[in-house]
Amino acid sequence: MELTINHYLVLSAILFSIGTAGVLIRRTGIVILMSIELMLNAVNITLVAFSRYQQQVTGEILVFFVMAVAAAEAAVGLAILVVVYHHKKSVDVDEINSLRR
Amino acid sequence: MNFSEYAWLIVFSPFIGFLINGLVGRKFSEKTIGLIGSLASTLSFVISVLIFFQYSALSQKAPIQIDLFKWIVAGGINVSIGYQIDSLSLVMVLVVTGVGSLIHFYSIGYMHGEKGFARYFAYLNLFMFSMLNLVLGNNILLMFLGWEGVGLCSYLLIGYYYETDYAPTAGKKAFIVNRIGDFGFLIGIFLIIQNFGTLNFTELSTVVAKGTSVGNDTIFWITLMLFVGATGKSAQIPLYVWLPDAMAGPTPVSALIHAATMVTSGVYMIARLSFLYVLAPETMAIVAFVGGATALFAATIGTQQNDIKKVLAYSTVSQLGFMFMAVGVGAFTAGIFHLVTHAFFKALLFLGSGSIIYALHHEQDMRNMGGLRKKLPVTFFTFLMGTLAIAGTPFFSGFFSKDEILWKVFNYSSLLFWMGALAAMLTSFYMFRLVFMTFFGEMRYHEHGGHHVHESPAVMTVPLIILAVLSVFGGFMGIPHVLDVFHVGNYFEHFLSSSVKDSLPIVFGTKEEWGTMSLSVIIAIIGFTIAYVIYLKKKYVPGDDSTIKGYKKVIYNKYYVDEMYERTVISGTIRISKTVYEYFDKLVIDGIVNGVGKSIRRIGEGIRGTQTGLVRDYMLTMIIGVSIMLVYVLVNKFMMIRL
Amino acid sequence: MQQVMIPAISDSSAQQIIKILGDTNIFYTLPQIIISIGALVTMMIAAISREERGQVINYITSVFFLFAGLVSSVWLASLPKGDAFSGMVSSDLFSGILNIIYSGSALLIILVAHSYFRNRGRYIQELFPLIQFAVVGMMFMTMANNLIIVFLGLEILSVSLYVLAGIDNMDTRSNEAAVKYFLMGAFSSAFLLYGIALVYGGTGSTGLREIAAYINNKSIWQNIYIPAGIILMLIGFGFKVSMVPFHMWTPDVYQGAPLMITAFMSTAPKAAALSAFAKILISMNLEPGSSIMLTNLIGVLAVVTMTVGNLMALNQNDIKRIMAFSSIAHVGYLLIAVCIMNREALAALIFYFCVYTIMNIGFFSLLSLLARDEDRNLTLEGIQGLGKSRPLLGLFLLIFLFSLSGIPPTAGFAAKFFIFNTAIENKFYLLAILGILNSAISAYYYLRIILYAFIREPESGSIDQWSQIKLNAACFVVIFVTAAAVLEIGIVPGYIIDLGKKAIQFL
Amino acid sequence: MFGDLPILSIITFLPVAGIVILLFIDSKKNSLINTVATATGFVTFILSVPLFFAYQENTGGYQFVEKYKWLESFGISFHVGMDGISLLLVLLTTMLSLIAIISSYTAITSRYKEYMITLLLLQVGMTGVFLAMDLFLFYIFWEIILIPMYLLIGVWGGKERVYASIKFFLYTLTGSTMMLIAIIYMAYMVKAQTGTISFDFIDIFKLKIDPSIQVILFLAFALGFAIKVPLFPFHTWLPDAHTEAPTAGSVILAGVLLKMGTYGFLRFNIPLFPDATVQLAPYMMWLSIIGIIYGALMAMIQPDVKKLVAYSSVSHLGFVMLGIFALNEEGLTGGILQMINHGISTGMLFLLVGMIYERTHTRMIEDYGGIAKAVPVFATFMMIASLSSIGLPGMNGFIGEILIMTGAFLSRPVYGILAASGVILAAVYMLWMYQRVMFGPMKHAKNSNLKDLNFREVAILIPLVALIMWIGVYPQALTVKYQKSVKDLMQLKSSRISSTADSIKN
Repeated sequence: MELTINHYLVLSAILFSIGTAGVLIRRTGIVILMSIELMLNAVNITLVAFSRYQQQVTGEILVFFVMAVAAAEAAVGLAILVVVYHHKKSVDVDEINSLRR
Repeated sequence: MNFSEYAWLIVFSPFIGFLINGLVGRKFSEKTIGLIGSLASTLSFVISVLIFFQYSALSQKAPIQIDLFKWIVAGGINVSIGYQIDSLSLVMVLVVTGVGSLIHFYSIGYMHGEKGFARYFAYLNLFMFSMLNLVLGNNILLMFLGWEGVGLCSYLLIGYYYETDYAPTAGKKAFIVNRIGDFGFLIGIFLIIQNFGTLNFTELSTVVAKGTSVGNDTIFWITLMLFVGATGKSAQIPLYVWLPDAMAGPTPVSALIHAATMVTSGVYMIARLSFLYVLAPETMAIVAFVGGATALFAATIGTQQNDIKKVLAYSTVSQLGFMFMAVGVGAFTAGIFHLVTHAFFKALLFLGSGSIIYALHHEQDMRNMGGLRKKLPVTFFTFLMGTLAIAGTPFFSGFFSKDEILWKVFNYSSLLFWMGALAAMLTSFYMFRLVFMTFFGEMRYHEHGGHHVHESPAVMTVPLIILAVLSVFGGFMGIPHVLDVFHVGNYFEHFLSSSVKDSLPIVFGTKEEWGTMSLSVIIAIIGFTIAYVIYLKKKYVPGDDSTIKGYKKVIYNKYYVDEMYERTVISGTIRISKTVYEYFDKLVIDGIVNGVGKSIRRIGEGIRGTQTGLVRDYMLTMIIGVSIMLVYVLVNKFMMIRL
Repeated sequence: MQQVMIPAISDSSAQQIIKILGDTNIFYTLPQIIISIGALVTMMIAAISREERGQVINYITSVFFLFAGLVSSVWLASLPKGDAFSGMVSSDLFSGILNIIYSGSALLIILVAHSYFRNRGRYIQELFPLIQFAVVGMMFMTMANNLIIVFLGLEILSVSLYVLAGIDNMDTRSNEAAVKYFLMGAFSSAFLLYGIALVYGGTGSTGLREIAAYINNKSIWQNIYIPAGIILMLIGFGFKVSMVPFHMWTPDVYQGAPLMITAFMSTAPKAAALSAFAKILISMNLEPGSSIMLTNLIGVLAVVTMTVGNLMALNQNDIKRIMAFSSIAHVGYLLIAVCIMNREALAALIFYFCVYTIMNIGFFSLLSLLARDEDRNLTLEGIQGLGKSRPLLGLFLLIFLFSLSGIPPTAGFAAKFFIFNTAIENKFYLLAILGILNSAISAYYYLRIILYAFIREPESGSIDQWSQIKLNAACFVVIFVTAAAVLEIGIVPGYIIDLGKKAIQFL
Repeated sequence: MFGDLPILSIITFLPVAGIVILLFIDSKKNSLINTVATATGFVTFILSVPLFFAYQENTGGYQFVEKYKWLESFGISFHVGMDGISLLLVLLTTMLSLIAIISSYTAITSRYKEYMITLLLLQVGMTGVFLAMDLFLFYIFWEIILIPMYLLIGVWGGKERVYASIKFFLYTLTGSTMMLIAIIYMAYMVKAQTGTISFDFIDIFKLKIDPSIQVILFLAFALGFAIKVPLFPFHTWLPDAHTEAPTAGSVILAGVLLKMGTYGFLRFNIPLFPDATVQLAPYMMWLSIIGIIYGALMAMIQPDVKKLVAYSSVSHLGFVMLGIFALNEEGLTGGILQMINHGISTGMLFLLVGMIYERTHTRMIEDYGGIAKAVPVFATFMMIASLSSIGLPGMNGFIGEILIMTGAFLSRPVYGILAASGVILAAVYMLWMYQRVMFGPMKHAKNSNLKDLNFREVAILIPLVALIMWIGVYPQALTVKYQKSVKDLMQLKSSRISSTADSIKN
């Protein structure tokens, strides 16, 4: 069986879905952050696949940017979670609900 | 000098009096106020007398028109403030200003010491102004202005003693009942505008005389609706209920407004529009029978009243019934003639009763009177003249006019004649009952605190005497031709003929005329005799209200008509309004308005619940949104493929 | 690769500058560069001095750089269209006007934020570089001609905003806002990215012009990637502008973040995201069939967004929260313009951005004077008696609130009028009717604020809290200028509208 | 007379000058504020009076027209003009505004400066509404009025002011939203038919609109106007607003604001949508008649004097609407005149109620009774106002009502008959109220010390009484001013009827 573009796309879609499911299911802020990283990387697979398929580098360039952005996001996100941990001694997102209604 | 050029002064002289007394009257002394008021009215009288002499000398008695300025102009309405002088309006003006001036003078004495003396005279002058507009106006709208204006003055004057409970209530009742009548009058006006396109009396009569294409049905409705207005103003069934209550006003007011002038304006109106009424025989029949029924009905109530003014009030209603009977059968002249004589004797009777009330310090219950003959000789004598006149004693004024009505009615319908005759008998009865209870027998009034009963001052007795003279001799201007031994002719009918002509065909001859005349005399004597037996011979005095029983109680309570109106129309309307207000206005209409607002807010409150504060819920919502949108795209895609 | 456009600049001074700079790329991104330098400088200052003196210096520096950025944006806007970085970004009147909005709003916010954060008792100087970075990000988003740049700009903006939301790290509410915003923001950027990837896959390019050329030749229904990609991008942008159903973070974050940060978040970033999305749609020049699909979708979203926003605001008590829902509702009106998807509508959109930014910043600046106790007193009961005790502030409050509810003669009315006008011109009657009805509903909660400020008397004894307020000069100037602008634009909106219409010609 | 002087703009915006001056006055200097506000009102009034004489009734049409460029790209201009109808309404506005200002000297105790600013702002809006000849401009002025009126009720109102003010604001705002849509729609219709967009009344007037679309547009306009009038069943905001508003607010509300609704029908609905007007007139008339009778019945049972007068306004405005939609010369003439009449009489009634309220702080009928003895001058004025309100001949109300009822009757007898029944009911509720308040024995001892009207109060009532009498006796003075406008409307209607008849034939 030859690997076509569709295989990559389906794989990335599955990964994306897993990431989404992780975001929805997990309660710990850190794990949610990791799931989001998974989603971004799933997209990266798509980008690379398309890039190869179209014989271009545009997609791959974008992937580099995405990786950089993901790193920045992770840094900021972890910092925020640390601050929250300072106050609450917990990063359980279900406990962060003082603002509502 | 052509006096008719000054006709506007007849109308505006009282108005000037009203302005002076109304605006600055409070600062004047009673004498000044009274003189201003009375002279304003007298000036009108003098001018109208001058015009009368000039006018009656004319061989060709065409109506004189005095147009002042355009009043309302829009589309089919084009009316001016303008006055019309012809024989009919002149007769009315003379009665109004003549009797009115006498009553003004009388009031100076009667109202002496009352609070609001200036207010009283201002209202009285305003009334004169309105009444003169009513009778002189050359179009129906101006007549309506006077019509409502006199209603207003009546309201104000009935409620003159505003610190009491009953007087303002009676005034309000008068105004509202009149308005109900005016409702009909208005519709009559609309119909005239719609069908004739003019409201001017002369133009209208010209149009009608030329032969109009307007259908009989329409004319029937026009005349009937106008008559509805007349039933209100002239206190006919079913709208008579306000007049007895109107006695709450000062007695001169009752004399002027509720006996001599205002209440007769319905009769005047029909006479004025006689050219229309003759085209609607059905309406005429209704008018005649309503008049007959009122005459009889009110007379029965009059027999059981103990309040001296109430007796006179029902008597007025009854006499007005006679007038309507007359105009209804087409004897317009007879109706107006009775109007004039009635103005004399009824004004006299009211002023006389006023004199009694004045002497007895506002005692009006006849059960507490009696034997006043000696104490109040002038009042007694003049009152007796008035009573003889109204009872139809031969050669007194009431005899001529009432007899003429009965004779004319006999030519129209014998049933109506018998109704009239019976009413005449009752009239004689209750009037003599009144005289006997008041002036004869023992004195039942308890003098107290140094107040002695004594005759009224000259300013009051002189008008009484003048009116007594008119009541006695006033009938001679309209002598029926069977009695016309000197062949002077029926001056009244002759004079009036230039503006109003009878439409009633005389089918019977002289023999029958004599018959009806003698019958009416006999009837008067029967009434007198019964009263004499009961109240003078047996010295019967009705007991307290609680002791009145049986049919007498029903009659004494005016057949409970007021109560019936109160229970059905008035409280019904209020109850319906309250119910509608509570359950429809507040609950339904406002409920919908507020409900829309409230339900929007409630929805808002409801969907606030989605904002749980939990990130996971938010993300789930996002995912659901994403899914729906992606499905939407896929559906679109498949539709594209199908296409 | 797209051919580099040679700028046809006749302005001699511009050529002078280009000569000095030696690079057109730098020239066309002048505002970004200036503000980036400002951001770096202020970051340094923040690192050196955390004392009060440092705060003032930082404040003045950032005001200076933002002002410079504003001036350069104005200048660039007046110049003809030009491309930079191989056509990755382009400068024209459209981006110029939006750049003015971004740098202008940031400038106004910083002017007020200085005194606000002083009163709040937590003055964190990183505020200044972060706001400036956010502005840079927004500018790139608008100027971008390439999806990569759009994505980068968005992320620069987002990351800055995540931190800004939690800038008061001692306040738990601020923290909560930051966490929520960050988690959901990152989540949504994944969707945006996925969308970009799919569009790239479908068209073989990330350049807007190339995509447009591809779509013009074929159809977006060529493959499923393109429509799906557009939808996913819509989600990404929709999140940023808080479009229903991606709006749920808005009230919580707006309520939690410090007041002036909320003010910033509610204005410029929305304009940036929506204008970028609109620009993408417009430059794709979508063919009719797919347009109907998008039009229907965005139309429904517009109605749902404004309705939900308005309904949820009705019963709120916290003014910041009310303003959050109000901003959602306003996005609904804006989406009407996006839905119409023609150039006239974009002009209305730009005009609405201007007006909304001005009135919102004005209102928040006013609130900043009243804020106490980490904004916790900004409730309806909390502002009772304001109108009686400080009539002038009350007057400003009235102007801003009537403008927000769209009552003439304020700018808010003119903006709404322009939107509905365009909707009716293009026969979107239902949208116009629903929009205007929503606008009537929205009057209720704005009136409620007025009601409490003016009509309800405060509890006895508490009336004097307002007499303590000291009018800070910068803050007062901001309030006064915005209020005056609200009235001025409301009465003669013509020239801004014309400017907007002109700007659209360049897209 | 005025040459090139932009007199209409001056009249409209002069109060703004007053507002600006007031802004810079210390809010504690009440007498200075009085002077400035009164002077502003007075000068505006004095400037507007010559218009009455300068307006050429023989020429008719719009006069003193001013047109300035405003929003050119939308075809919007600042276009104002005055015809006979707006002439009278502007005069009414300037007069009642002045009276409202003077009447507030002692009635308002808090935030006096802001109060006067609000009143002046209100005047700007009202004058603008009556003068605007550009539909956009009209809408702007129309909406501007909401702001000061909302504040007037809400800030200076009675106990339930919060509820009343919000209800007033939202109800009227919602009503007018559809109008905005319709206005924009027509502007683009102009673009479709002539090529350039225009909000100008003259351009829109020339439009050829399909009758079925006319109906929709008519209804869109009518909703806003009907709420303002208020036509049954859109009236429920009125009693609340009237009851809670301060005296001056009630005077302006009843005197001028309600007229904006009827004016809107006259100015826009009838000329712009003549086919729809002819088609829908019977429905409008039925609603008016229900309003007449319903308003009167509701007024009858109100225990609160202000509410009573408010419901009487529903009844009276029903008359106005009836006259207008009778679509004949009598009805239109009467309807327009009755707008003025109602402004004068009901304005006066509210003034009087306010004056007595200032003394007793109650509006309940049962708290009075027999006070005529204590306050005879007040009682006299109250009597005049009541009589004018119930349409006594010789006073202004009669002329309007008789014309309206005639018009209605000519249109279809049943309308006239039902409307005439309202005349009876008017007498019932007014006189009953009057009697319970004024007559009878003094019910409450504390009322016996009431102070009668002072000089200032009498001074503002006298001109109203004079107008009541003058119009009653010589209505021609006013009706000639707008008879040309009425004739134009009539011509429009007859041409439409004939054209519909033609189309049916074809």
